[in-house]
Amino acid sequence: MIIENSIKLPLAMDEAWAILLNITFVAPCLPGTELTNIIDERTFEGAVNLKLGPVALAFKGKAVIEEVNPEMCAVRVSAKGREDRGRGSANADVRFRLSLDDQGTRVDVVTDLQLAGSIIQYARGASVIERTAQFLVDQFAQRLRTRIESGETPDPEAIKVGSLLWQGIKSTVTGKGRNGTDDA
Amino acid sequence: MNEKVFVGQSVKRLEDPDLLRGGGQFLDDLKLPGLLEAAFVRSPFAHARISSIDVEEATKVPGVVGVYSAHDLPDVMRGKRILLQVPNPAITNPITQEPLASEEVCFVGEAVCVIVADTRHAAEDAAERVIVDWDPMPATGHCDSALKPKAPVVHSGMTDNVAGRFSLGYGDIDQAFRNAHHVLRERYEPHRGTGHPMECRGVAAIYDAVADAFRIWSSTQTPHNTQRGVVDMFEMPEDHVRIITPDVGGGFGPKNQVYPEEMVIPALAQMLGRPVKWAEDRREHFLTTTQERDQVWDISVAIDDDGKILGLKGTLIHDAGAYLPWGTIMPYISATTVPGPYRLGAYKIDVTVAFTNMVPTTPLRGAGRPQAVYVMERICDLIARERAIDPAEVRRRNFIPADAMPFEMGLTYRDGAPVIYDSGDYPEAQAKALARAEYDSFPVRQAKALKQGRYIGIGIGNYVEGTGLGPFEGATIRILTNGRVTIYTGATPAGQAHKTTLTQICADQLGVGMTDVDVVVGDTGMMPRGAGTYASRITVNAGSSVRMASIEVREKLLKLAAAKFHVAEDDLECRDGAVRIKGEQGDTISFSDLAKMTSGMPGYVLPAGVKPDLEASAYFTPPQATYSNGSHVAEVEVDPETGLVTIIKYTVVHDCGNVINPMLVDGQIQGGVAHGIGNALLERMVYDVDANPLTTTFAEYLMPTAELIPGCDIVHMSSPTPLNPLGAKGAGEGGTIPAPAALVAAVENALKPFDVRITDCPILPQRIVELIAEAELRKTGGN
Amino acid sequence: MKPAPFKYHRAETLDDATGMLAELENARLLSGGQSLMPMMNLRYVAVDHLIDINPVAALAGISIEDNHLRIGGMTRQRSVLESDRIVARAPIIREALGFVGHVQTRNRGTVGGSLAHMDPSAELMGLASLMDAEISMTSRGGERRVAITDYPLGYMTPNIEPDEILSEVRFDLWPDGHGWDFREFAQRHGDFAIVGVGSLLSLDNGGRIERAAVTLIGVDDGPIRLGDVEAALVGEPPGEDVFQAAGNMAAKRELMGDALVTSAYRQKLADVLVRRSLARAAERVGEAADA
Amino acid sequence: MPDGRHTREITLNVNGESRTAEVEDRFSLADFLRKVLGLTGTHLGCEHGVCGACTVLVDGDSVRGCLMLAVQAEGRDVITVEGLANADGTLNPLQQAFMDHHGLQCGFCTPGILTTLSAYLRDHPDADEAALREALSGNICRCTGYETIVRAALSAAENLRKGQP
Repeated sequence: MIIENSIKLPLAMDEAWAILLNITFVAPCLPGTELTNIIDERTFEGAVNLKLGPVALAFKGKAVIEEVNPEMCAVRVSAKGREDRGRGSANADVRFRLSLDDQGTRVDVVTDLQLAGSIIQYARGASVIERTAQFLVDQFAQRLRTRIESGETPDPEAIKVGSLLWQGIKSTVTGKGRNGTDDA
Repeated sequence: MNEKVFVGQSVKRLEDPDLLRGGGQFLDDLKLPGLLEAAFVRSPFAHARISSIDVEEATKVPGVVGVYSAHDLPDVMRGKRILLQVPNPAITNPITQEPLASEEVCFVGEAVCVIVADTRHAAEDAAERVIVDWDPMPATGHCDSALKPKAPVVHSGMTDNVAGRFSLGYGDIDQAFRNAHHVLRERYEPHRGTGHPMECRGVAAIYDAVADAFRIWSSTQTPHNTQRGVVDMFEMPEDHVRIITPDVGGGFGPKNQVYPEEMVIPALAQMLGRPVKWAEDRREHFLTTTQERDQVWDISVAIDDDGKILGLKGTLIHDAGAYLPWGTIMPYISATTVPGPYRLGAYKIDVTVAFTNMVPTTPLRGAGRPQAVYVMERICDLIARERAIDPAEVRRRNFIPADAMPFEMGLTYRDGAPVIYDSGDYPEAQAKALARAEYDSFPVRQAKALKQGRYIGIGIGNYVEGTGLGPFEGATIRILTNGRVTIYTGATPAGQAHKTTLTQICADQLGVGMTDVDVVVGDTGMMPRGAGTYASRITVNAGSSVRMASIEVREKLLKLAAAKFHVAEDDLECRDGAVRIKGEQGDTISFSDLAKMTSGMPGYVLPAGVKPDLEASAYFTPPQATYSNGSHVAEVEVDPETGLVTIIKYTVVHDCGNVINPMLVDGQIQGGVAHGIGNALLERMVYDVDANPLTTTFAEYLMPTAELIPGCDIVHMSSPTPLNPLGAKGAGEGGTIPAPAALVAAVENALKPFDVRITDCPILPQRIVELIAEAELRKTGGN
Repeated sequence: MKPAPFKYHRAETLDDATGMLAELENARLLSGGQSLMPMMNLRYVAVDHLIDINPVAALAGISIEDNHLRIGGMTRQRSVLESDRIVARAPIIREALGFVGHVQTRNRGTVGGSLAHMDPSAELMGLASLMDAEISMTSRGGERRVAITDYPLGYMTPNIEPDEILSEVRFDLWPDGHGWDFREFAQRHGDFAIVGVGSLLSLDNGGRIERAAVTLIGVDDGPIRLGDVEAALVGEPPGEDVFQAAGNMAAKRELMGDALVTSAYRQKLADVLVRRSLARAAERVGEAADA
Repeated sequence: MPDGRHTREITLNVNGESRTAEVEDRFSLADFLRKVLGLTGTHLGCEHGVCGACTVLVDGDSVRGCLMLAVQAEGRDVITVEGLANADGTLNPLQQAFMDHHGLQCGFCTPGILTTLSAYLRDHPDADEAALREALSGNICRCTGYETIVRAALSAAENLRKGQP
């Protein structure tokens, strides 16, 4: 299942880039999500709790920042989760791509979600799962935006990855990157 | 003295009194002291590697005795797969399942771990807490895409998804197509359906450490197959593995497989030294019990102007599912069934059996024949439409005439013997069915209905079915010292009333009453050699064996009595459990005394040449299958606005040779047609593109219910077969086989005003509405 | 398919029930069990506490005053179906409840249970929408009324707080002599409706449609009241073309699709069923109630 | 099984006999009858409220034993297939009609159908074929194709109407 979404952030590219890589700031924007453990700068453990009507699902799993591609201003995160009561497994491949746009930075989010297990083996419920997944990603975008617009800024200390990777790409993002501001 | 008292009569069933009181003894009813119950952890992925299994939390659940994965099982099972049931040179990749998947799972539901606890509830609690780290891999969800170049491989390590290939046919196919006045081509797609007996599967086992022997109960149709599988897996002598079949709540085919649970549950009983039972639940049945019907046919037919079929050729892709427990028998049956009752000038079919990441497919009531008959009958209807000939007439012009019997088709049947139709009058069967269904006056009915805005249609389904397959089903008849007669047989009933039928045959030969006979079925300990119940073979095989063995026992009784009374055997008769000198006041000696005489009791002398015990065994071995046939006519009404199909009338003409119990045969036909109606209009197992099953409850997989199934109007024909002493043929699947063909034809005929073409099955309401919309688009010159 | 463990509590009175609901964590009410138990057996739903409100006599009962029908949450579907008082004033209810599951389902299934479960195909939700129902919740803190339009919040997610019990549903009754029809499309009797329609009609003395109510079930999270169709019907004489137009209008809405049924097919069914339902309702205007 | 699992002792009437036993809160009435009381005539075919094989009578109403908890049957009158036969052990008219009309084959669904029909025919003594088929739509049979079941039910109804024992 492919879910596409885009977020318009009132930020310059490099600011947006820093935020995106700050998992502790970004993760809670996904409804029902809680970051439980930071293993290293690329690997995080978390829990996602959500309800499909009377069915309460509690996923626990791991997310890994697989690729950080400064030239393309793209990040790929893979997440793998198991539902607490063994009712399902979720494997997601989430790609973020930043691009400049008139009000600031546009973040295109493409989520490839592969679900398995008893929760999806119910044809009547199929449309609900798709709608819920779409709803969650939409909510994520909306909450991220409101969180930023409310002036909250990520705590760089909270996560080392932001600083490490961010340094490396600072020049390309703010400079005349291929899709830099001059050809907006 | 073998005039028919019971054979041929609708004798009431011996099985009923117990079942009607709730006294049946089904697998899950078994009360074994100290019993533990098992539940399995099953793969949520259609294809994945097993990275790790963490059972720590699971072991802490109250009531749990143990949690086991593949490497915990006895060493003798390590790395072994279940014995392939039906080896065949056409199989390129004969892969079967492991008892528990060790490294890779290839369909959703494949078991990787088993939990044993004091209740099923506790075992399921623990199953939730087993954490398996899956590494999901791409999966293949349909047999058509499985053969495409870049299709994901079903089993890692294999280079493609081909499970087997073969071709078969007869006559000069190229010449047939050269001479053709017309060539028609169509693609047909029957979809997956399942058996769904009301009782799911189940296994229980006790291991006797002293004797190093298993007693295993299984809800199966073939205990001897299970025995062979267990013997091979545990490397034990056969007489140390006893499979006992309790009452079985329906089988319909899938219960004749050897399943992983039939390996794992005995292993657990051995490891724990306590009885263990696993009762499959309906969810597990949807995920793990074998299914059938998914095929893709691409067929061309060469005909002359009169619609005579000169030749028929094409390809068949058969969905094998993830493994091959039953080899490639089913596509073979499909391929050999296509010609059916018709004389095709030439026939050629190339078959590819494809693996998919779905539950394995094995024979399900009809075993590949419903699809073959669907294709052949659809081709007849295609000819009828293209050449504007009445569908019944197209069939009449192609029937094998009655005087051509026995008719050698030029193919080899699944048992290696040539396909030779032994007896049957196919044109007459159709003629009787059409008359009974008032086919000729139907156009008038149809026109009248159309005026009222109602769309009714009529469809024909003819079939020929190879039944009574060997190699044998033996029977041992023994008269015990209490005078009661006991039949021991490998037959394993699941509702067909074998005990009643076999008793009718035996009682007639020995002159006893129906309640004087006990029948022991489905127990490898009591009947060491057996094949089992499938392919409508029991009456032919076990029935003939019972008749032969009963005659042998009768002759022994007469010989003993003759020696005792110093009379000729011809002056004696068996009646009411005794041997009497014919005529009034003749001396009699009871079976019981004769049994004592030969049981080794002191005080008797055995006449010369008479072996001890009043017992005889017989193994009737049929030279080839015997061919039942029939003709179904369905009349339906279709609501073109919603797509709902209602059956107005269903007519069946059925020929299965001599009938032992007409009531039971009618029961098989009516029940078979209901199953066929399910396959035609209701039942579809749906998977998504990643091979995840989506219809896993009875809310979405629609089983036929009482208000949808009409009472069939059944007309009997009887073409006895010379191939067995009873002159009988099989009847268990005939009801199901042509039903989809007849019903789909009737739906298409009802929608004639819309010129709709139906090429898949089942045909569901949504699809009917789509087809009508497409047809109207075609008519108004749309794209 | 055995349910996950839970502790069973029996509530003898309404106060028992609301008390337990307030105190127990991850608790759920058990009434008829015809929708909840299958989901618990399939382990889709797991709770720590199950509060059985079957013994609460106060929650069961049918009463009719002026133009309201009140049914207690624990009232069995069968007794509603068989109630002659109800069929006299609202015959559509008997016709609709005939589609609810099977004999065994209706012997145990309750009105409150069905409404609280909120399956998209629930006939009782259709009736509640059609008859402008008001649903009462009771908690330890008191009572709260919710109009049916504010009741569905999402897929199987009603506007009920965790500590509330659906204690009663109140239907607005139509004047005697109104036309009614309830039908649904499914292949077998008792199946979940793929699409269901409820229609109520009354005519003025000129024979024109004076008032109309039309509701679809099975097409969205909750029932959909076709306000636009109703408005278009008012003032029109009952007739094939008027009902045809109503069907076409109903079919223009965005309806749910799932793995087996496309939204296009639901639209087609809505078109056909609305037309047929209105025609049948029109025929029944003025007929005796139990025709 | 003390180890923290919620159980309670219940007393109820089963086939006219008072029974008392301890059962886990979560056991269905069907599991209780089968596994605790050993009355295995009631069968489980789907456990999600469709097949009807688990149907028993509770205070005279036909009810799915898989969707009702055992503890909910406390103090009630439960009739299972084992309780249908006549006092002298002979088959009652409905059971006899099933034997006479070949109304069963494998017998797995039969207990649920007999209990459903027992209640239905009591409440609708002159039900016609269409009404009977609708009443049976909550009981799935894979073997018979329903025709013989309907014939048996109609014949039993007739006998009951004539007051035959």
